[in-house]
Amino acid sequence: MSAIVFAHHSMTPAERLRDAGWVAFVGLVLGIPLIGLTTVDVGGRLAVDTRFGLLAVFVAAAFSGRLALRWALDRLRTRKLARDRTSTATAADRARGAQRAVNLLGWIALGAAVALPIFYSDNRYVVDTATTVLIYVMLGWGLNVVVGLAGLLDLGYVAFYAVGAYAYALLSTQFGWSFWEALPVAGAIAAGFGILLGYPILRLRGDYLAIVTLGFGEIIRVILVNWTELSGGPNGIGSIPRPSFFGLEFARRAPEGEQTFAGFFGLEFSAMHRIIFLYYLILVLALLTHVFVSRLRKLPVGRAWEALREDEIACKAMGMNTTHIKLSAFAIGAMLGGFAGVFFAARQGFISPESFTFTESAIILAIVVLGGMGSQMGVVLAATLLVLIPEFGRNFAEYRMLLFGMAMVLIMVWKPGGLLAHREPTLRLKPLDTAARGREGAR
Amino acid sequence: MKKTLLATACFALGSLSTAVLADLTVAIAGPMTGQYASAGDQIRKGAEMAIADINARGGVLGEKLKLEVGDDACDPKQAVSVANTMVNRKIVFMHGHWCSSSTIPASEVYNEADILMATVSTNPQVTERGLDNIFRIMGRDDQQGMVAGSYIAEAFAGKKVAVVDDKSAYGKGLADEIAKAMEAKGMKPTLREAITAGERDYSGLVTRLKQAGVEVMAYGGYHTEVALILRQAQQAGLQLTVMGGDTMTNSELVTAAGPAADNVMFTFSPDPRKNPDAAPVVEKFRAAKVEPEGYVLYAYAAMQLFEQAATAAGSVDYAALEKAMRGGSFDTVIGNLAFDAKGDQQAPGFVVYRWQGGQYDYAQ
Amino acid sequence: MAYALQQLINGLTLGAMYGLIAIGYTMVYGIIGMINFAHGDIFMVSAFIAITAFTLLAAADVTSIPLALTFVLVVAIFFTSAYGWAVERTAYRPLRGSTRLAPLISAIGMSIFLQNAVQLTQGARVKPIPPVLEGGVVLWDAPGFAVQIGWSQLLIIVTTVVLMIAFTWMITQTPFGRQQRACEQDRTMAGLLGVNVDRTISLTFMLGAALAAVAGVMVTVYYGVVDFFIGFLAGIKAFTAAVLGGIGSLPGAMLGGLLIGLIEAFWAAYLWAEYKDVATFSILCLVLMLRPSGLLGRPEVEKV
Amino acid sequence: MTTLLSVRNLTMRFGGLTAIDDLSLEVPAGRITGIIGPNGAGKTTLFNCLTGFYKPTFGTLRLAHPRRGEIRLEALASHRVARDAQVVRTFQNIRLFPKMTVLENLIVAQHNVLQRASRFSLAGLLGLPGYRRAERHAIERAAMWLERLKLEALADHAAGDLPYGIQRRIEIARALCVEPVLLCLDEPAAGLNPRESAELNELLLYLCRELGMTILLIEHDMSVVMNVSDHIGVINYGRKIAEGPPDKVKHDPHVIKAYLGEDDEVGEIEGVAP
Repeated sequence: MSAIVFAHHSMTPAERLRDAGWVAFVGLVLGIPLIGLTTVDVGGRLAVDTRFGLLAVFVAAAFSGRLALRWALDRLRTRKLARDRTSTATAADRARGAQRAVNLLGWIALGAAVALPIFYSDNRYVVDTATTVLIYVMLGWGLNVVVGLAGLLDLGYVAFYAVGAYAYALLSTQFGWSFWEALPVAGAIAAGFGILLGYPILRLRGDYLAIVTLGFGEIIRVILVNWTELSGGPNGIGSIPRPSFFGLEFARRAPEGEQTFAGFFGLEFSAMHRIIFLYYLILVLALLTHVFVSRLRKLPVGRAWEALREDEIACKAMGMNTTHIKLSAFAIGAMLGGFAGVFFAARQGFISPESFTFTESAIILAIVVLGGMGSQMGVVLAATLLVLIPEFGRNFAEYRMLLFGMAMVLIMVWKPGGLLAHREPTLRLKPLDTAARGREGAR
Repeated sequence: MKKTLLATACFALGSLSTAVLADLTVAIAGPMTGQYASAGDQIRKGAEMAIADINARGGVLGEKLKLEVGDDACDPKQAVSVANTMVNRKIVFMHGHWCSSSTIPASEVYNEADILMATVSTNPQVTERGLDNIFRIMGRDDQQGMVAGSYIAEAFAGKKVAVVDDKSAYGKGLADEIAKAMEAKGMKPTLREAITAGERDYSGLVTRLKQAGVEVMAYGGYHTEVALILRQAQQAGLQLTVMGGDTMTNSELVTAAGPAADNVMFTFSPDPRKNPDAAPVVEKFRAAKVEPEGYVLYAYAAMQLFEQAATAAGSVDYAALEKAMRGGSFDTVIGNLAFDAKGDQQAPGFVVYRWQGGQYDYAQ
Repeated sequence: MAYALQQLINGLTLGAMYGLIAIGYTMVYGIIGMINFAHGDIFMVSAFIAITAFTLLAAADVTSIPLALTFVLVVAIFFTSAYGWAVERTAYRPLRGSTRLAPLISAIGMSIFLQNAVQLTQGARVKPIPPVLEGGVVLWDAPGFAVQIGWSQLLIIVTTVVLMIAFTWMITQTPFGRQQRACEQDRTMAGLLGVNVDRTISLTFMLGAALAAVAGVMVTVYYGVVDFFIGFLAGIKAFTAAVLGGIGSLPGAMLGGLLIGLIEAFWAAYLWAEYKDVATFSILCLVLMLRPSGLLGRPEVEKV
Repeated sequence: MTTLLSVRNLTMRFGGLTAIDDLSLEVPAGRITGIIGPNGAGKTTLFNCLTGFYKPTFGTLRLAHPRRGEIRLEALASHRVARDAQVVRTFQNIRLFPKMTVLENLIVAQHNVLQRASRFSLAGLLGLPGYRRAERHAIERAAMWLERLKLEALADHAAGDLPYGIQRRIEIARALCVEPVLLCLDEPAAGLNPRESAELNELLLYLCRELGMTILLIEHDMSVVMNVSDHIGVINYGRKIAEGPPDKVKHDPHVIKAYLGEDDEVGEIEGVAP
């Protein structure tokens, strides 16, 4: 057994050293200009400062890090090989196992999500961070329709998020609409923008699509910055009303003739009431989004999106109107982005163009891709990771974005297909359980 | 759907937040990373020095101060996140944030959590929203713009003046106020332009200014762009005087613009470094190889403000502290501080400065 | 008229710079079909290297400008190519052969990483150097407005033209160029025919980085001010230029760069400067609607 | 014998290159018509014109649709050729939806019917009985074709993971789910081994003889074409050089010349050699 296991190429210690030495050399070359040398401001002029000690530490770290990494990788590979050899599970079994694990994970996560504010009812930071995670989950699910299912690379998704947010901000501050009145309208406006973007770029493919969507996102942002009369320009829009609990405001004191949430339920006022309410609100919105998208996926339109991703020409040959399919994907993705935007505006109470930069689009896209294209649970996992890494990083202050970038690269290199790459068919001829039972019976 | 991960995360964070309660915790927040990180750097250096000094004097109400640093990268969303973190760490006082667009959303979080804040954000909106927990130790853009605009109208009468901004909340607000003040004095800007901050090429703007025969440019925005514009103007053979706002105090301007920086004038509160009472602190900073420029002394003063208000109130309870701050008058390195009902500094007084050979001084 | 001419010169300078960076995008895209989002940040790294090199020279009292420029160029090209190589090796090579999006995300991560690495190691402050090439020639002394081209502007335009010619020669005439084109057409086949695909791809990244290094040095000379944030906008604009010209096409990247430089210059000169980016992207959309593969891109025949 | 499709004076030019030159052809209903010709003769271009992927430079393509009357194919966009005229094709280099299962591939082919039944997804989202019924029908239809093509055991496998020969069959099954009036197969035997090729013959004959389907077939493999076709058109350099029943075409001197030309791969083209 072990002879077979070790049959694959394994490095000799000398090779390992040489390999690590090479990495250390590269580290040295890369480190000289940025770590070894630095410029400092001396009375209005620059002077070069050397930090060769730091450079030496860096090179040593590269050397030992590489040794450790290689060793760990070899160990892992050996183990995996051994496992593969002993395991007799078929692909179907494994798929079923994966599916069960994902389902289980989903239910656990749902339970955790519902219970979270109960355990952290006085911890504003945790509830608020969880709310941020859920906003990204919702955005991820929306973009998943466009990128993960329909396979249309969209680098300007933040535009729809912005449209939703500004639509709610304007409707509420200018016309006094409530959150619930504005939500569907803002979603519809965002969907309209989705179609507006979709039309001119129907013919474009792949990376051309990417740059045009990126441009669209920038256009929306530049307009928001400059059209001061509409959007408040760089000042943004402030004092956006918060959603109320069936007409009960979350405030210390109620306006004339109205009651507050705390007053109505006879509670002492606490700012946490609103935070927790907002959390449950986005949880409900996100769950609705999930149900909506999962159902759509199992409908003709969802299968058409996936087919479009797989092969556009074959779609045409099957008599499918690819124009409508693309536009519906853009419209639905945009609408969900718009909903998330409405919630964002309601939660922040203040929006400005700075929240809707390209980086935001890139992060949402990263959530979809890191999660595993088209996988709903993958989005949850990736959104959680991408929000929490920088939050944890706050303890590392200025290193946090460095870690964030590094994590993006590492996760991608580790799992190029995304964290959860398994695709569950939208329908089966024979349900899995009966298929399994049939086989067991045959044994 | 969510997060087994988050659950574990929460436990970790929860334990963290309880670990820091031993001392009185105060915080600063601003752009420690990102495009404006150098301002965050100034704030941190100032605050660290102040905390060290206060603790050396025995702390506040017998307790040592502990500093928390929040990084919002000037992103409103991160600012709210930072604010929540700070609320969890049970801070009693916040100096920040720096960008107005971060201060505004974050202040609502602090307000709900009953945390006092002293900010240097200059956007009028910061104190115009009726929040009782926010105090501004810096002037407002509208005051600043008025001083700059009137100065231009008087000192450069008969010359062609362009008003330019960088489309940031701060820059546009300031530029609008300058233009308004100029017009009030009967001077119409020859050009009203905007640029995109973060770009490097302003030769288009420079050529346009040259074409219009502009000699003076009033600028709302940050110093980096001014340095670039000046360099490019020089290359295009255009003599340009710039009038800017408080951001021009950054000595990066001089390093970046070179000798052309001598053409930069700006408005700022009376120089705290010139405050004779501040001399020992200034010396101390210089000894630590920190030039106490820009926001360094403001951060120092903010901590002093807290120290004195807490001592006066005899407690760090919100209500008592708020009352002490609003009613009191405090001697800090940036001079005497007292606040009006909105929380704006009374008599902020802007002065026009001019860079001269790497130093700035009052313009004649 | 004089005004327009001056804006033309400004636009050309800017466009040449975009073009130089865009070639890096286009070469990488051509060979492995991915958008190297970190390319703008490679350019930023090179500008920092140039700043350090210039400062070292100033400290060593080197006053000869040609000598200084050559030294800085060599240093910047060497180190930046190393960065190009390392980025490809760590972030992209392991992802070769996976989905199209995986390297894109990895590249975005790399871009964030590089930006913050530079900020941490070199500081967030703006890095200036004293003007290297001052002055210029007055081309036309029109009444009330002297059209002027700075030496540094001239340097940028000339360098770009020379590099463009050199690169075209290299791609069309040298063995490396042949291998590079072979990998572009069919990587598997090229590998089977004895082309060292990994090496060719690495070299392509290094060449792209070298061009970015040249652009970085030029930016340092021209603007004299560098910070860790310059890669982002320049990267996006250069990427736009590459797509406008037809991604994968070298002359296309140059043409796209020049066009974008000129559009920006003239739009800002005569219309609303604040909507400059809207104009750039709208024109890009229009061009792509009419020619879905860009101006000089090979039209993708719908192979059925 | 009625004519289902009549091609008249079809010309397709790409810039200076004339891929199809004044081609006229009749496709009889209920029969298998083979199109043969050397590489680059314009066979696939003909298919692309027929199915709306190319707009012909010149010429008409009339389809005598049994229920909808005459349809001019050259005026239709590609998806409408499949949807409205029910002319469905397969591809030379298989174009399945590789990550979707075999069953899903076949259900996607029924998109238009299902989409209508789902009423812009509303009925589908609510799970109304009308849509459920339509979905059940679609699955039944797919299951029927899977059974007839001996694919039912693979129904829940990702199509892209299956062997080449099976993918060919899936592609045909998928096309059949669109209920074609005219089924156009582009080299269905390419890459098949002799046994698979023989199975394909059987399948084609079954479709035509038992189900009365009209099939237009492009093929290189002479054993398939000659054995199953009722009618054969030969094209070379975009022109029709012969037309008629297999036996006649086999002995046509133009065909022999086009195929054999100057070189002598006689043995390769089995069935054409005299």
